[in-house]
Amino acid sequence: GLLSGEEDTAESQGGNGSVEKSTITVAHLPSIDVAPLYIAKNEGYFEDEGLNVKIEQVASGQAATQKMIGGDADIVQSSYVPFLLAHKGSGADLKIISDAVSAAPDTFVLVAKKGGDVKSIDDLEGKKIAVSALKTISDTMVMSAMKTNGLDYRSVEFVQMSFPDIPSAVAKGQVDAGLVIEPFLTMGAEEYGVTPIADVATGPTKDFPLAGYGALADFVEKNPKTVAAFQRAMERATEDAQDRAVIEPVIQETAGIDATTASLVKLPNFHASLDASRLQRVPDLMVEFGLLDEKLDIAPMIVQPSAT
Amino acid sequence: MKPLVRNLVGLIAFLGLWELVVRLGLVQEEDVPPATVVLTRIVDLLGQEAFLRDIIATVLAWLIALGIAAAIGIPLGLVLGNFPRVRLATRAVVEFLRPIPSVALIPLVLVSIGGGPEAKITLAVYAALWPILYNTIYAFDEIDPLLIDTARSCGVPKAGILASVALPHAAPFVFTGIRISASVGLIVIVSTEFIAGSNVGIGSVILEAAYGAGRTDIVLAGTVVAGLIGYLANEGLEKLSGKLFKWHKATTAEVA
Amino acid sequence: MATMLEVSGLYHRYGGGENAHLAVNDLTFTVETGQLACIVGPSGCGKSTMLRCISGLIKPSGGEVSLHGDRVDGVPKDLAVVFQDYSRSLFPWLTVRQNVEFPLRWHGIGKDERRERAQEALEWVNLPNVANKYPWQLSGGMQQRVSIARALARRPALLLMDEPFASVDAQTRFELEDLLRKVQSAHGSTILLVTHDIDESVYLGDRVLVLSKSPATIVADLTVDLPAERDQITTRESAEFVSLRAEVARLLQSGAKTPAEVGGS
Amino acid sequence: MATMLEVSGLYHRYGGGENAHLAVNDLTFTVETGQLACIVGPSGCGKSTMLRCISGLIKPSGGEVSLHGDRVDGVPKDLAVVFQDYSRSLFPWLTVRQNVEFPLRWHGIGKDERRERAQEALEWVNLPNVANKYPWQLSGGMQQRVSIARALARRPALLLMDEPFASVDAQTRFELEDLLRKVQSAHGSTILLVTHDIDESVYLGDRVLVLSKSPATIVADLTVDLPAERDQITTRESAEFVSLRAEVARLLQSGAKTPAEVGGS
Amino acid sequence: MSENHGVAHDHRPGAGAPQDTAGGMAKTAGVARNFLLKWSLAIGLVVLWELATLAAESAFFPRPTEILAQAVDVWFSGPASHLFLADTVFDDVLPSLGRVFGSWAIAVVLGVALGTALGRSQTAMDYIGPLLSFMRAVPPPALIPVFLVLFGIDNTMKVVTIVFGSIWPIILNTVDGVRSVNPLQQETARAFRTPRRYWVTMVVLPAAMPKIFAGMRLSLSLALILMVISEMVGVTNGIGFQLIFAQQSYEFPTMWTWIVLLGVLGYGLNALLLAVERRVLSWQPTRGAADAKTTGV
Ligand SMILES: Nc1ncnc2c1ncn2[C@@H]1O[C@H](COP(=O)(O)OP(=O)(O)OP(=O)(O)O)[C@@H](O)[C@H]1O
Ligand SMILES: Nc1ncnc2c1ncn2[C@@H]1O[C@H](COP(=O)(O)OP(=O)(O)OP(=O)(O)O)[C@@H](O)[C@H]1O
Ligand SMILES: O=C([O-])O
Ligand SMILES: [Mg+2]
Ligand SMILES: [Mg+2]
Repeated sequence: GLLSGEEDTAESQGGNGSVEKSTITVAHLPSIDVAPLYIAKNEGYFEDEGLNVKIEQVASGQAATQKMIGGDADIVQSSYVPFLLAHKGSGADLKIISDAVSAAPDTFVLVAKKGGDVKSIDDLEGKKIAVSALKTISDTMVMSAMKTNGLDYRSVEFVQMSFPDIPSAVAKGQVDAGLVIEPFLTMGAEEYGVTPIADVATGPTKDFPLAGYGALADFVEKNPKTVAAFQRAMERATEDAQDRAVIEPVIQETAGIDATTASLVKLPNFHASLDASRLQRVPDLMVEFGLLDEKLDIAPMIVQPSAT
Repeated sequence: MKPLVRNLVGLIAFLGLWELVVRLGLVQEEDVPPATVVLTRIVDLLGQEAFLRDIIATVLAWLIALGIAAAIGIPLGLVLGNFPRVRLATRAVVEFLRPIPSVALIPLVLVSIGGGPEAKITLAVYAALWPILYNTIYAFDEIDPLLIDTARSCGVPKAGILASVALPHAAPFVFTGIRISASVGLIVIVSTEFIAGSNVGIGSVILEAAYGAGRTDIVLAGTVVAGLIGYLANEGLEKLSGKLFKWHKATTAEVA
Repeated sequence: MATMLEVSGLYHRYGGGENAHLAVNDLTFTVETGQLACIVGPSGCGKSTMLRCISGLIKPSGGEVSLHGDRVDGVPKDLAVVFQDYSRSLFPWLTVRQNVEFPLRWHGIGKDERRERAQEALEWVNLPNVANKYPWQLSGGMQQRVSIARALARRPALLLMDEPFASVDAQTRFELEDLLRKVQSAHGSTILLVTHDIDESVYLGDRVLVLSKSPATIVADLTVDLPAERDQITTRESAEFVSLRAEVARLLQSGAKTPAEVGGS
Repeated sequence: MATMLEVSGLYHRYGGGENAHLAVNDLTFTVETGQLACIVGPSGCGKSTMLRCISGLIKPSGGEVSLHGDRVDGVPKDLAVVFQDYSRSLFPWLTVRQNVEFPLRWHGIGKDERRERAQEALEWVNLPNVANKYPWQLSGGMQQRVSIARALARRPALLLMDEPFASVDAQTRFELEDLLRKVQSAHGSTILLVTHDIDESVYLGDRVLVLSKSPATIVADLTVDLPAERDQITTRESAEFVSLRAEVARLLQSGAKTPAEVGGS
Repeated sequence: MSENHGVAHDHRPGAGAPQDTAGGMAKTAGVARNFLLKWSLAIGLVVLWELATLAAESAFFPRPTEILAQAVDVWFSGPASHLFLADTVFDDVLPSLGRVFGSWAIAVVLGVALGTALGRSQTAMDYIGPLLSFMRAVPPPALIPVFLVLFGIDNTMKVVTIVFGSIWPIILNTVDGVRSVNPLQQETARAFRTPRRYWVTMVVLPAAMPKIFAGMRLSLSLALILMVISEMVGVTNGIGFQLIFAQQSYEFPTMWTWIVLLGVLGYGLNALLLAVERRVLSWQPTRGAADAKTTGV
């Protein structure tokens, strides 16, 4: 009701009865990455599959996954790193049911003050770098990029700060550099004049898988048709998302940014289909930088769409 | 000057200072939009039905939490105030639990209680309980022993003393506890919406605005609305306590 | 007459260790049912402490208090107390009427009767028109009378009064004294009354207990052989009265100088 | 003698509207420097209210109070007050000594002298050994004496006392009465003292002001023509004393029954 | 404890133990009884918790014994020269304690000063009262970006956040406290023309002190909470940082060790504050010796 904000309509038991559970809740954190999710909902792709999808915003991948473990969400969109950490650490058996985005060139970028001391990645040793959270893809990618460039990534001090705050902190010199994603990259350049110094998604982290959709193993087992339906709808939407003209109005709406910014932001690569060998890069990188203490085989976590 | 005029002068001075600091460029407009921009945004938002729903969801959760906190805190405070042994026996547990931050409990609540409104209500009850509990206990410590003796000599049973002497004596200070709890509770509700996400609520508006597009104006608008709600609640509670506790005003020397 | 109250070897010490203060030492006396016993003694000698022990509000350090032969352990039923510090003993959040009704609330007395009894008691103490005021809106003497009314409305079997007329004017005091004797004989209450007014102790009492300087012991226990019906003018003029009051004064003086004094102050 | 205090047309009403209560009505009198004026009047007639107006603690609704010809507006310098509700006027967080020293703190009096004066005042009131106790560890009468000591330690030019001896025993009362006269003549203080004890008003006072029932007006202003040196036994036996006290009693009675009465108590 | 008074308020452990029979044996027995009274509930709950978590087997709720083992690992793995304390004690715990103490001290001083001014001056209250009750309800997490901008990411921002979040109970309770001077005490002070300085320090503040203490204790635990919140941003050390970090890494036993540490700190700091309070408020009749609780009739 008023308290929960949910529609009080009776649980619609499957539009066409072709799925086990027709009403599902998807939790995600606000970002451009979820544009296809909204396309699927807005364009009626879910409906076509007999799904009634409720979307809930959460502040972090952790919170989203925890809500799912607690039973308040069926599917979550999350960065892979916290999702894999949750798989290892929460005791819950998690599955990946759809890919979401990977890093496109110039979407995962270190910025620094224009005209400041830090001009390239080579200047970062011993510096203070702001990232959105520690032990996530952010700091890991920075470390990886530095390693690739033969720099001592251990000398860096990472401080945690939410994306919107990073450009301002960089501009004020509170930190020497910061890792930002869109739209903060574009907005940061516009509002604070911070300037990109390095794309961290290059070399070994080129086109690096960033985020996907996951569910509990239990849910996947009990609702194979629901999962398949979700996968099909996301597949369609992701295809649409390759067209900028489709995406821009969506991100204007979901991220609340203006048309100009929307037209300027660089988009990540949207994916839906799951490629185990591509995704295996994530746990491997995590092992390399100590986020995981042993190798994790991602293949058993992946739920491929059934061939129906 | 009339009190109301003074109230306004104070508020306007604050808003003016805020506006000035931004307009003079002491802080960047992108970081902190000026007061006028935020106020305009508030007016915009208040015109949107969705935002009103957010407010209602937050306020409802808050009232429920406050009610539960009071329903637990006051009786518990009376018992702990009255029975020193119970107080001693529970102190270790109470003192241990009190400083545990709700942010640390969010994951635990999400996985064990769920992510709906019950999560934020639980956390808010947890945080709002302490001021009510503490002020009740302390009010008890200050009671004139002669009043208790009077009641005892009248043959009033223990429970009767709690209800008819301890409670009225403590009531004004308990009310102050409720006022503190009200703001703490609101803070926790909005913060939980903000940190853990929620379908509706002022905190989720702030969250969306912050993470989606870094819309500082909406973030601050939401924040100010939360503050305004807290302010209104405080005024209401103060008026009410003035009405309820006339005797207290008269028997304490208020004017300097 | 049956013995109502029996105090034997009563002894009370405040605090412990170095700061211990012996307030009452080895008091022994009995009071018959329906008797009005006045207690006089120097300031600080332990009168209030004694009343507190008898009322069960504090547990004496030693000795025993019995009512009708049963040892007092806790506050006895059918008791009313007028405290010396009357103003602090009124509940500031209750009106005068509610204060007077307060002790009646706990004894299954209906609302109407409560109200009636409260009004009656307020009239007794000559405060018929202040029922709806709060105690803090009254003068000192009026507050004291409210606390007397509260005790009388209760119609207690045992009434303990600690300097109950200290703050009222002479005229009112006379009226209240006569009222007290009247109420007592009507309800058959047993009354222990502490006073500093020697005349009052003799005029009011069936007995006068004279206490020594701190710690209180009993210096004398005088029976007042005045007629039950007393009159402010004639009684006070009687030879009996005059000699008794001189006797009390003398005893007080001697008690004040008894070598038995131990603690300081 | 110079006029110390001039009260003219003093009038005070508590509250407003329907619940307004007229406590003091049109009081006019003067007190000379060094005089000790006793005030008697029925309970609730407005004596405490009058003292509060004179001390500048409340602003009267009408009329004027002047000290040495200057209109009182705020609390005058060199004033000390002994409140009727003495127990509440002591600070419970201060020891007895600290309470007595309290008013001496801001008058450039050194620590040692403060201590000395406090000790002296405590000895005056016969409480030499309780300096380190807290007020709530004392009996009622002892608390009252501490508040008297506090006022005397201040050596005020104007001393207002509201039933200061109500809670002490007869013997102590006599001693305190004599002390008060002694201290007054030593320091030349002007004293206004409210009492319910008619004998006391005559024994103590250079003047006795008799007030009517509420709202207070002046019924009589008697000069006490007893010798300055007084003695508890001989003075009280003197014909002058006996006739004066009868006069005061008569005036009080008549005042209580004056048709001027308005508000009811 | 004081059977002789229906309402006893004794805070002192051991108060009311029979003093005259206090031989060595009785004393020991008394201490033991007291210890049991103080800790049996806590110990019982920990045992229950152990059993419950044993049954639940949730990664989010590790067993207390696991937490303890983890705690030993986290804190006591240091070299003997550091009293076996691990680096984290110096790198995280001490800085956090510094932030909490410093900020709380500021909150106390500022809160009492502001509360006194507001409580005693209706004019001051009229001007800034509404503003304060507005600010009181503003959620600190939402303000952190603003504080970041205004005060940077260093300690200042954290101190401001902690002070901002924990000052309110002190202000409100002080306002209440300084208003509750009994009118006769107020008149007494006025009659002696007590100068403002003495009036505030000798009358107003002592009268308000019990309520101020209630506020200080509430504020202390809020300060700990806000330390955690403030350390979520822009730091690389601290209890809050480690707690959130462990939480993000799904290292729940570690997260719980930090939670437990906060609880222990809260308990310890409160015990300290209580000891101070007992001294400062020893004048309260209700805190005196058990049988001195009743004032003269
Ligand atoms: N709470 C207390 N703690 C310590 N000592 C106390 C306490 N109450 C009373 N006393 C001491 O006990 C003694 C007796 O006190 P009590 O009040 O019984 O005297 P009292 O006879 O009633 O005197 P008064 O006529 O002045 O009222 C006094 O010396 C007093 O100081
Ligand atoms: N704060 C107040 N509010 C309303 N009425 C009051 C207040 N204080 C006193 N009064 C009323 O004013 C009248 C005079 O009170 P006051 O205390 O001056 O009497 P008093 O002569 O000192 O009496 P007593 O001898 O009983 O002390 C009383 O009728 C009382 O009810
Ligand atoms: O728990 C709180 O965030 O107050
Ligand atoms: Mg007494
Ligand atoms: Mg009076």
